[in-house]
Amino acid sequence: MAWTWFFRLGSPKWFYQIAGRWQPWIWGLTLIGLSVGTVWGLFIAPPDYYQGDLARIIYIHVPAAYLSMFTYVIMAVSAAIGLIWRMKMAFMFSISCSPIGAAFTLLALVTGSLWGKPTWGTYWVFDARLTSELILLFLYLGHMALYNASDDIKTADKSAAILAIVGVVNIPIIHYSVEWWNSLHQPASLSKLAKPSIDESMLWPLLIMIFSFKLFFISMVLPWLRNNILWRERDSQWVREMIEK
Amino acid sequence: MYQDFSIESEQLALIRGERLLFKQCSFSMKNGQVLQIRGPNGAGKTSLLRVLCGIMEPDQGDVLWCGKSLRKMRESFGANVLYLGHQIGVKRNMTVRENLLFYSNLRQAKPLTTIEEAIQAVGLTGYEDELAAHLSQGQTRRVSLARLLTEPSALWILDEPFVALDVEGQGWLAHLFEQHLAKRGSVIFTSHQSIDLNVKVNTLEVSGGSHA
Amino acid sequence: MYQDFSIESEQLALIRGERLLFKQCSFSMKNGQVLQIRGPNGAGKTSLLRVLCGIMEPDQGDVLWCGKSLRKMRESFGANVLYLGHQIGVKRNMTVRENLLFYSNLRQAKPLTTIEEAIQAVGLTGYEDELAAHLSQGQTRRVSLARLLTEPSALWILDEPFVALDVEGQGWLAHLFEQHLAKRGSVIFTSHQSIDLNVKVNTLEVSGGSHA
Amino acid sequence: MLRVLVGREIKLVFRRKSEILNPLFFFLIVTSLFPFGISPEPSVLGLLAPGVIWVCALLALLLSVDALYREDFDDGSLVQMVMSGVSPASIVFAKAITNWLVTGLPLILLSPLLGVMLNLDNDAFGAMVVSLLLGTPSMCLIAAIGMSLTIGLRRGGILLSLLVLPLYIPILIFGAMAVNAATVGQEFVGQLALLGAGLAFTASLAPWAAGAALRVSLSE
Amino acid sequence: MLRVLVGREIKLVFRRKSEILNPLFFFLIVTSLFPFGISPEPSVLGLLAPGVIWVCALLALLLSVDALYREDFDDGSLVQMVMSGVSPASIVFAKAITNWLVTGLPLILLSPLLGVMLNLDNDAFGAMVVSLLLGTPSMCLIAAIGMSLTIGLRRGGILLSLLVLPLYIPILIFGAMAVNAATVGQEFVGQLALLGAGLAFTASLAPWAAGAALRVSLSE
Ligand code: HEM
Ligand SMILES: Nc1ncnc2c1ncn2[C@@H]1O[C@H](COP(=O)(O)OP(=O)(O)OP(=O)(O)O)[C@@H](O)[C@H]1O
Ligand SMILES: Nc1ncnc2c1ncn2[C@@H]1O[C@H](COP(=O)(O)OP(=O)(O)OP(=O)(O)O)[C@@H](O)[C@H]1O
Ligand SMILES: [Mg+2]
Ligand SMILES: [Mg+2]
Repeated sequence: MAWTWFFRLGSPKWFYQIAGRWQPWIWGLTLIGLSVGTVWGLFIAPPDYYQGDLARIIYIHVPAAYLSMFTYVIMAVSAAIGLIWRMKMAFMFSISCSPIGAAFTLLALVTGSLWGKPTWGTYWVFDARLTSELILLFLYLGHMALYNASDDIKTADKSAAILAIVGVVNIPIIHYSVEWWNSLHQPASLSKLAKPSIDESMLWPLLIMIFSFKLFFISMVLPWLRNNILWRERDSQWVREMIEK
Repeated sequence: MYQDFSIESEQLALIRGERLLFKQCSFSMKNGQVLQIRGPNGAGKTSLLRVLCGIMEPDQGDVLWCGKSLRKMRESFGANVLYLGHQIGVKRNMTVRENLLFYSNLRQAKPLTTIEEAIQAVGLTGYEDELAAHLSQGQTRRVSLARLLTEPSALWILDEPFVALDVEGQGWLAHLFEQHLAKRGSVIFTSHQSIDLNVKVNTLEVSGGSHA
Repeated sequence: MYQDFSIESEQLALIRGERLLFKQCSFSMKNGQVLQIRGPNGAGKTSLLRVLCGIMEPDQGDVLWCGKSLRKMRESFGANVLYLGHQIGVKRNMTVRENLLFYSNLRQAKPLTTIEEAIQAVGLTGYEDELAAHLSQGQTRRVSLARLLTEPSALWILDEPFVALDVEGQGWLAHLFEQHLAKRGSVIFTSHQSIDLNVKVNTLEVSGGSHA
Repeated sequence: MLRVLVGREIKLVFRRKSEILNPLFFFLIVTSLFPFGISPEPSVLGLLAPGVIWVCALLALLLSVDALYREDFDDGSLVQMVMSGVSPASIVFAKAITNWLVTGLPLILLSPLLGVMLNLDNDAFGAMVVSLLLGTPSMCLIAAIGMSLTIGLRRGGILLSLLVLPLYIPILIFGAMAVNAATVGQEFVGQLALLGAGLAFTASLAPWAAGAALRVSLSE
Repeated sequence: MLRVLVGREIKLVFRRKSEILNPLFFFLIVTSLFPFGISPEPSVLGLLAPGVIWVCALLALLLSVDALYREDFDDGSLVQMVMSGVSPASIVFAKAITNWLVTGLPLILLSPLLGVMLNLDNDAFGAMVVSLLLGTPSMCLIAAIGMSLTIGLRRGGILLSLLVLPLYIPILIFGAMAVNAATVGQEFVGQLALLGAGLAFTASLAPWAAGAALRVSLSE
């Protein structure tokens, strides 16, 4: 019984309609979250003690960096679900993740290096965390390239899924890199749950931004996914009926 | 005398690209039968054989081997079936003998015919230690057909096995089919040539090519 | 109506590896003739065709095109001859139309048949913009055969052109041979299948395979 | 089973002796390009040596793997092997083993020579050989995954690098770090231990992933 | 004629977009391997930059050429083209042009990015781009000779590197010398002139040599 919803997720038609119904709400929430976070972060929160207003880039950089990793994990998990339960929907979801993940990885890289120029005096250093984030970008690109290189959609789904799962090893490497190598990059300041080493006045807007970025991801991924569904099911009864209407 | 087996397809459907090749394709087969799959170029014969072998997955339906889904029976299927497609897996850089030896070692089944005998049967005496790269088209196909002798399998699935063989070779292969049936073996094959077989041949027509 | 040409071979001999495939192989041919090269698998038919095309060099003798050595006549030979071997040069990553267009552009000869007509004639209507990778074995061969229509050449040299075609396709090709002859074209081909042609077919037997 | 498979691979490789020699020559020539490109100064070269040797070994290994799969895919051998009831994981594992025996190992044996050419610090030879011994097998296994994923794609050629190189980077980092540490007389057991752990990890998981990928690629 | 041939090649390459992007990624990734292997110090990197960028461009170019020939050989297209009366020299020349347009040129456009990543001296960017502009076409032409010689050999893969790399060394030396000279503020017109002369030389001779080699390879 409890599992029926799970397998209903596997129905493209059902998913398409449900996602369509939720979409506006999620977009609304995202916009609210992003604007609250931005206003709070950019105008209300105090400037950093050392870096002044420069540090406000944190409100983009850190959420983007977290999301780049989060997206990869989601992508790999749904790839695994697709392989194990042979669920088309899971594959489609997984495939829809990588362009978005790549975009956020790029955002984290760009904001990071813009931040790096004034603080470290250079746009780029070959530091462990920076490098592993760059590797993450390559993994995303590889995933997309592999998916697009295959003619047959069934094969493409499965090979991309395997690659996504294999690449997951990089995620812990990124996260722990700062501890394993002594590096230039900021050590974990939020992830220490017990006592974050960041001031509360900056913590709240940051948390809001992080949360809204996650919502942002969902609101981005749903249209991609719905597009994908329509394209792949273009020959099925329900899509035809819908188009004719 | 081969073990009993059965292969069935249940309402198979396959889409390649934009085309629905076949749907509701059902048949079943047991020991001692011959099935010829017929249809014009591009009908989907090769694709159907690949689905039957579990190489490609059907879009609908399933192939049953001895009553169970093929996906769960890979071991037993592999041990009892020999598939030869358009690409026949003869290594150019191995000699005729080495090619046959490798595949028969892989299967670990006790051959009824020694490799020397098989080479002789397919008319490659004198070429045992020749690299397959130095063989003609028809001779290369003969190497792959020699595997029918060295690797005893109940079911042969052959995609256009008569192609590239000379007249004498075609006769030999037809005769081999008959012998195989007598031992309760079965054959599924495709061919555009008309072949004289002294046994009852079931046919399955694939029409294929309609837009999905 | 094609131009006059003649192709002759003079005492050709070819050794591949250790084997003397043929020696003192002589023949000559002019407009409006059909020559079938016959012989069992491994006799040396494919090798002979490649020598006739100037792809491989004979160990003895020479091929004469319009009375002069082939090596000196590459231009005129290329413009008047179409060779289709086992590998037929159909690019998997180009569509059917692009494949035909490319070769006909290369030749710069004015085609008698448009590409659309040729595609229709070989029965690939509906596949014009399909990548050749997505075609079946027989359909791919049909693409290469369409070149017989789009690139008018006096002499066709075809290595097992009937292979992989369905029954209807074989009939079509045989008919095409007859039409070609009527236009004073010529055909050299090999085949293991028996083909009904309503014209006189000369044969050249290659026995091959003796130790050199 | 594995014995039969590895036996076949090795026989095929030895049929074409250039198969073994080529990656070695590649390693040698590319390594010796760097002094031309950068500087022939012995002191500068000594600085470069660990990184250059590691990167070139990695590339040589990466480029040698294609030959093990391509022909087997094109002539239908892979389908035949899978159809004979052999598990794809063991096919892939056999290929990785062969790849290492035929390219990885000779590369390692050759590396001291390059060390001398590039003026590598005397104390670092041991670290170089041991780090390569631990790192190259993992690389062969990872390449097997990449190859299995891309073999079905026409012209997947360089896509392999895109998939595999990111996964090689951690190995490269620890490998070169070990050698660099040795040149300056530091401890390098930690890096070697990490390489070893990586090897244990890939050896136990990569064949399965690659086997699954192979089955998918064959279904095209 | 050349237009038809180049048109076909480019169409085939664009059919698989990864074909163009892959060598670029390879260039990017391999270049970024060196900092891991050697040292992430900006000052050290700046020293390495010219050599590393040149060597990696060379490798990316070398590895991209196989795809242009392999399939055409295997599916019989090369024989068909030659039989249609096209001179082998123009086939080969068309392939070299395509290779440069599709891999060489984008590589050059990408090189400044790598210059930034590797902390190349600001004054050297011009020299780098110009030296690559003059050097890469010669490399494409030389690769065409190597490819035509080895295409008939099954698994000739890495043999290509063995034949071609020695011929690349002079180009590499002058190219990297020009960039190195620019980093230290010296004159570098001489090296560029030599690269230009090399280009004129290869452009006039390589197509013929490669064409002849191609005809031999096809007669197998
Ligand atoms: C291109 C350059 C940069 C890249 C690629 C980058 C990448 C990342 C990544 C991947 C994370 C998430 C790590 C995790 O959750 O484990 C992160 C977090 C963070 N980054 Fe960066 N970063 C860059 C530059 C910078 C700079 C210049 C600063 C500030 C001086 C900075 C400050 C931070 C902070 C404070 C965090 C939060 C740390 C935590 O709570 O774990 N980053 N960055
Ligand atoms: N790789 C592919 N991708 C997409 N479609 C394909 C692919 N291969 C084949 N097809 C399609 O499947 C159809 C059937 O192909 P198949 O090879 O099964 O035909 P066949 O019956 O064996 O024909 P033939 O008699 O020519 O061998 C073709 O018409 C083609 O449209
Ligand atoms: N690449 C090669 N190297 C050495 N010997 C070869 C090579 N190719 C073919 N041979 C030899 O030449 C002989 C004839 O080959 P060829 O392909 O011409 O035969 P064929 O008459 O076309 O046979 P088939 O009917 O099988 O196509 C073969 O028996 C083989 O021994
Ligand atoms: Mg078929
Ligand atoms: Mg032949």
